[in-house]
Amino acid sequence: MNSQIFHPFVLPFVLGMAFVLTYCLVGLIRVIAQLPKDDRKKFWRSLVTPKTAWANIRDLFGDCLFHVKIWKRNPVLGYMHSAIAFGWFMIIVIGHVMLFTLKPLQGIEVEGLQGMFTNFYYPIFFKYFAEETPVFAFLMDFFLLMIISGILIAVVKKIHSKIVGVKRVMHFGFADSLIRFALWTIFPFRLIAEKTNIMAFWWLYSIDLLIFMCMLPFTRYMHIPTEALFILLRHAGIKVTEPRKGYALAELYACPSCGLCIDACPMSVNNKMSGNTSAYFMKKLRNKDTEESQRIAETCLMCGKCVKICPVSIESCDIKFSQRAATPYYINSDHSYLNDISTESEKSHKTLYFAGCMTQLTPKIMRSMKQIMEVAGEEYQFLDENGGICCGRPMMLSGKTAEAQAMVAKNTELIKQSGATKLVLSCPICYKVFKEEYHLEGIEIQHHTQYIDELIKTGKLKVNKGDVNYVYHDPCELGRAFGVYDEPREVLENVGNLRKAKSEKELSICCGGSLGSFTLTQQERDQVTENSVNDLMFNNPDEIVTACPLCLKTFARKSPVKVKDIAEIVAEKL
Amino acid sequence: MIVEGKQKIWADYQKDIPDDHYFYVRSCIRQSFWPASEVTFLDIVRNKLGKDFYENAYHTTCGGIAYHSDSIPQETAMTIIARQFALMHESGYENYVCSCITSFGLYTETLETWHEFPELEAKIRQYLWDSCKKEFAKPKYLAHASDMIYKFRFDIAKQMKFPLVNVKTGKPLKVVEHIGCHYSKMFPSKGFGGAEYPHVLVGMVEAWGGEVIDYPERRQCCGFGFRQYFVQANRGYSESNTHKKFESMEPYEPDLIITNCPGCPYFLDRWQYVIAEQTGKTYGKNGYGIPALTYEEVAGLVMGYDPWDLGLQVHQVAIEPLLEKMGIHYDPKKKYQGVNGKDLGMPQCPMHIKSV
Amino acid sequence: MKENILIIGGGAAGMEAATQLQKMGLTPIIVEKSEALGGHIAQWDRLFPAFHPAKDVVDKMLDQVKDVKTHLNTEVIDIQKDNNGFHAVLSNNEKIDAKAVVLATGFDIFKAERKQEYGYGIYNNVMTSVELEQFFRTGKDERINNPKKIGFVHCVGARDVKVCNTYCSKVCCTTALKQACEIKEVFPDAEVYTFYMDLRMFGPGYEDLYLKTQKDFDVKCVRGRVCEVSEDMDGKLVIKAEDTLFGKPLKMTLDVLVLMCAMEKNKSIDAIQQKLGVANNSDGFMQNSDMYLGMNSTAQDGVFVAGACTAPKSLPDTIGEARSVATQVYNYINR
Amino acid sequence: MDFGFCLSPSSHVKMDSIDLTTFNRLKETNPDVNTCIACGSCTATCTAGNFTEMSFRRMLLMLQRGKEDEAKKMIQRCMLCGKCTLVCPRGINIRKILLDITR
Repeated sequence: MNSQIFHPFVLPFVLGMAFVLTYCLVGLIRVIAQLPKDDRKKFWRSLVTPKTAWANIRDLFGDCLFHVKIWKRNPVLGYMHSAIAFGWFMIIVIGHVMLFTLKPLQGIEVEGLQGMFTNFYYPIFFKYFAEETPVFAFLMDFFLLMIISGILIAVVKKIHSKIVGVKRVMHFGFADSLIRFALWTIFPFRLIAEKTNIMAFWWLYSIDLLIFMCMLPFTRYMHIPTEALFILLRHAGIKVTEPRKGYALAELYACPSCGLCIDACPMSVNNKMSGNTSAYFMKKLRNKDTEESQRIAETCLMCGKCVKICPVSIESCDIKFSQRAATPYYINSDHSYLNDISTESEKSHKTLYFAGCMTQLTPKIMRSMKQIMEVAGEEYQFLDENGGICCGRPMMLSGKTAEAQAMVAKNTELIKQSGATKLVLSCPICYKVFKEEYHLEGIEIQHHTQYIDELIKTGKLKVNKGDVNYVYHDPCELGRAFGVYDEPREVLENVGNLRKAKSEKELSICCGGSLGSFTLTQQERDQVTENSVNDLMFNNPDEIVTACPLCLKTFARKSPVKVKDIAEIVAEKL
Repeated sequence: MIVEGKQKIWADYQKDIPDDHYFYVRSCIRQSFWPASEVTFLDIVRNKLGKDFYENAYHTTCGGIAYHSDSIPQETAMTIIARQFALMHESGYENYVCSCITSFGLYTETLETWHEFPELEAKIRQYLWDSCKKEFAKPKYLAHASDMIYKFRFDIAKQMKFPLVNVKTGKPLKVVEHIGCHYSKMFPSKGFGGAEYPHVLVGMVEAWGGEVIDYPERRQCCGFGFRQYFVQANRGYSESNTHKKFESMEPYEPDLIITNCPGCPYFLDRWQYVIAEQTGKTYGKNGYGIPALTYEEVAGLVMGYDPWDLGLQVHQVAIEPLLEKMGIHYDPKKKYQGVNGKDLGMPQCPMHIKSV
Repeated sequence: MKENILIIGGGAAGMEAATQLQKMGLTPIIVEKSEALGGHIAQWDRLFPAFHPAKDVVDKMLDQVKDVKTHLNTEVIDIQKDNNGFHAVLSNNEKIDAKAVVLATGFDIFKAERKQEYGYGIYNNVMTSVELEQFFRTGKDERINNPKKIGFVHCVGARDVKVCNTYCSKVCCTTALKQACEIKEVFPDAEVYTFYMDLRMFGPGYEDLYLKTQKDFDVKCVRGRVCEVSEDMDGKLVIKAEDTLFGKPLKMTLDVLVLMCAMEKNKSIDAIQQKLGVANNSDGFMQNSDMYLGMNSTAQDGVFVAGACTAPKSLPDTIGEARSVATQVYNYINR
Repeated sequence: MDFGFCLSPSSHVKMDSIDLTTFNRLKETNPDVNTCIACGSCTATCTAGNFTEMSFRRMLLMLQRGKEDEAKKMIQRCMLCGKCTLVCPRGINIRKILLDITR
């Protein structure tokens, strides 16, 4: 017990802390300033709206401290993260509790500025300046050991990531290794310092803190403070507008580069292509490497899996969109010719069927759908039997939302004048855009998986069960985008036996044919497809079933078994 | 350019022409556009070369223009031709020489057609009999008048006064030769030198000391093409053809153009004026054009005929620079005098191309 | 069994037939009018589609026929048939009695001068595919000095009623693309155009060659026949063609124009062929007895045909036929 | 002077004088533009081609024949739907090329 109130070794910490606090404050102001006016309003409002406020608190603890999402996916990593984060948090909290409970007892009272100054570092080096009570001492040691246990896992992960179930990890530069080393050593040093009270270790402990905090802004560890802000912005319901501004900026720095998306990405079939994954995209964009981030943005298949599995729920796809939108193409689309298309149509029907461009290339889907609707006795109109207008999504995928409006408008017109109350689509690409970008009030939009499921459930469609073993592939824009997982499976249960794929539902692997990517070569796509097919063949099904014409065409290239659309399967079983 | 290569082809495309006694038929276009040319031709072959060229007063057009502008059917044209042959037969001649390339093409086409389809020939005989109670015999030899000059080019060279040489520089004149499409493009074997590298005019030019230039668009039609010219709205097309030729020959700086079709010199001459008026561009030196002459005119010039007797004043493009190059003396005053020195008055001068 | 088999023509077909017949225990005798065996292929540099050196193939073939009785610089001037077989008189006054005759007289190259509009023999920088192949072999041709633009015209003397050859000469397309690639190898900066009517990549690996030509060698394939060639003031070639895929006529200046000359029937054998009573087919090549089952036999008993004397053929085709003719002859002898 | 007719420009594509910068730039990033065999599948399946003269294979030719403006005008009709890319027998990544032309 040293009855003094100051020792120079606190200075490194104080400097570091001062620096990191100012930096974060400036960053915070910058992000909020960059928000569009309305978004900023939204933000302030969300902080006081009880609903969002509660969500904020829940996620701040759940995600930032306990890392629930990682727990769910990988308990070991979950423990690692929460041990360090929560442990550290508790040490700071307890430190402050002690500051205000024990310090007065020990009569170390300093008034005014000096007092504030001492309080600033006191909790961090408490044991050097003051005596802990057994209870506190125990708690402190407990959490300290908790942190160190977490760090041990981190060390193991660094040495051999497979042990903790991570195939690919990101590769970092010198700065990141250095700060990582600092982070790892902070707490052992503190422990030693507290137990032995050797001055050198107090110094090392303090200097580690200095290194950590000074490097924090320039390394991935910036995600620790940023994530909190990101959570607040996300709950405020703000969307990405520009790739490196406002909300996007917060997302960029909230990305911990944990690399979970690398294993998840369908492109990670080989090391070269795994460079196209979101983790790298975020990193390049963070480092203002526009060329590379642009390249990745255009290569991405936009399957959305990385977003689904992201422990921080970063919407990297949205950022990629805004990045695409930011590139100068000069197509100056002119779709005025669409105006000349007559919207005359025969008497209106309740149900309107829109096959979509891709389905035009898979006539068997159209044939099956017509058959199904006729057998079900549905009164329907086939909107694009003789070729239709693109739904606009592919154009939007190139980041050109405005250019797509002419198509959206004409399709809307065609659909509205048909007087239909239900729109059935065969192509998930269309489904997504019709759901999100079209204003079709009073018209129920269904993908044919949902439609068929409904027909069967309502008894309009009688199917006989066969004994074929099917495996179902979730199309990205149907599954991950809208959670349409059960309808197709229930349909298939009705007509045959459903086998499980290795990765299903939100973990399903893109077929590789996605229109999302502009630059992937055929060979690269084929590798993705092969990987996805192997995953589907996990339980040796007799047939692969999908619900997207594009998946169908893509798998057909590589599949060892028949690939069919769910509509075909049902049509066979009528 | 490998001259031997051309010579080989020229050797392959020769036709034998009898030495004397020819039945001569005129050309509608030539006698109206270049009346002096046929006079000069007959004077040369009859009086300078002493050949027997008979003209029958009753011969008519061959019907070629009407035929090529689709206003009469082929049978009609053939019957007209049959009548010409009948006249030749009645006059006791069997070597048929025509002054017009269109006619030459049509005669050749007719004879070839009759050769392939004798029944058609029989039909025409009947038509001719029904229409004018005449019977015809097919000519033993069919030739174009330029073939005659080609055949006698060296005899002409012997009597030559002004070779195709620039008297100032002593260098041979640069000559563009342009054959009428119907001379050999339809039946290459019927023309001296064939269709790709025709020799008929080249032979004359070289025999008379000139130098022929081979330019990329030499195959291009002069632009006449009947329909293209007869319909005013289409004339731009005709003009553009000619324009293409001149653009292509310009860099070679030709001194004159020699032709064997009556139509070609007309268009190559007049369109130079129109192009000049429309674009301000002229293809000869300092504001002049390139004289486009008939082979008779060129022959006449080298043999020392008076330029104005050759009717060179009817050309739009001024001839004087060429005459000076060749060292031919001429009397500017006589340019616009008719018979017996009657003053015809000087025509209005164009804006962009010099006519004097 | 040592019967003589008279083989007229010492090219690929003749040599390969001789090789096989000798292995079968018969006595082939080759009569070759030129001073060496090998035929056209011996004049070639590399073979499509894999740029394989022609010399390798020819040397192997020559080695196989080294013990075959061969008359060089010799032609058959007379031949009679009686019950004992054929009796031929050679230009070197030798007489040969043979049980069977194999006509392996191959082809002639179309005389490019006949397509006057291309100006071969008139414009300095117009050459034939054969001459270009010589350039690849010797590296010497005064027409080729670092050209910037080179054009190839396909179907010169083939698929053309104007020269009375309506047939496709089969190998020129692939040869053109092969040579186009080779030109690019020698002059990487040169622009190379091929003017084709149809690209007939009929064999294994040929389509790959086409793809390679387009992608790796950046050769521009224009669909449309060159219709006229002329020379400009600097002796460069001005060509006209229609880009039929674009629907507009083209005009361009080239440094060198290569004419892909077709194969024509070798007419130097006509007299003997008549004596043997072997007719020609509508393409002017020798008439075999059946397109499918009798491609090596003729209307004349004991007279057989192999190789390009019956139609334009590639080297593999020819060798295949040479081998099959051997079997035919063998069966004929042992009938 | 008005003659009631005038010179009409030649219809020839003058290969010596056309500007190929765009096409050559395109070729660097997309070597497969060279491999088009003008089969016309892209045109036949084209969604925009159903209503307009849009034709990718023709557009590639336009670029190679110095008709860049016409080509760029044609692209404006494109909906980027990607059917062309799916049907191309040479596996040309048409959608990327369409974007790169105007980049």
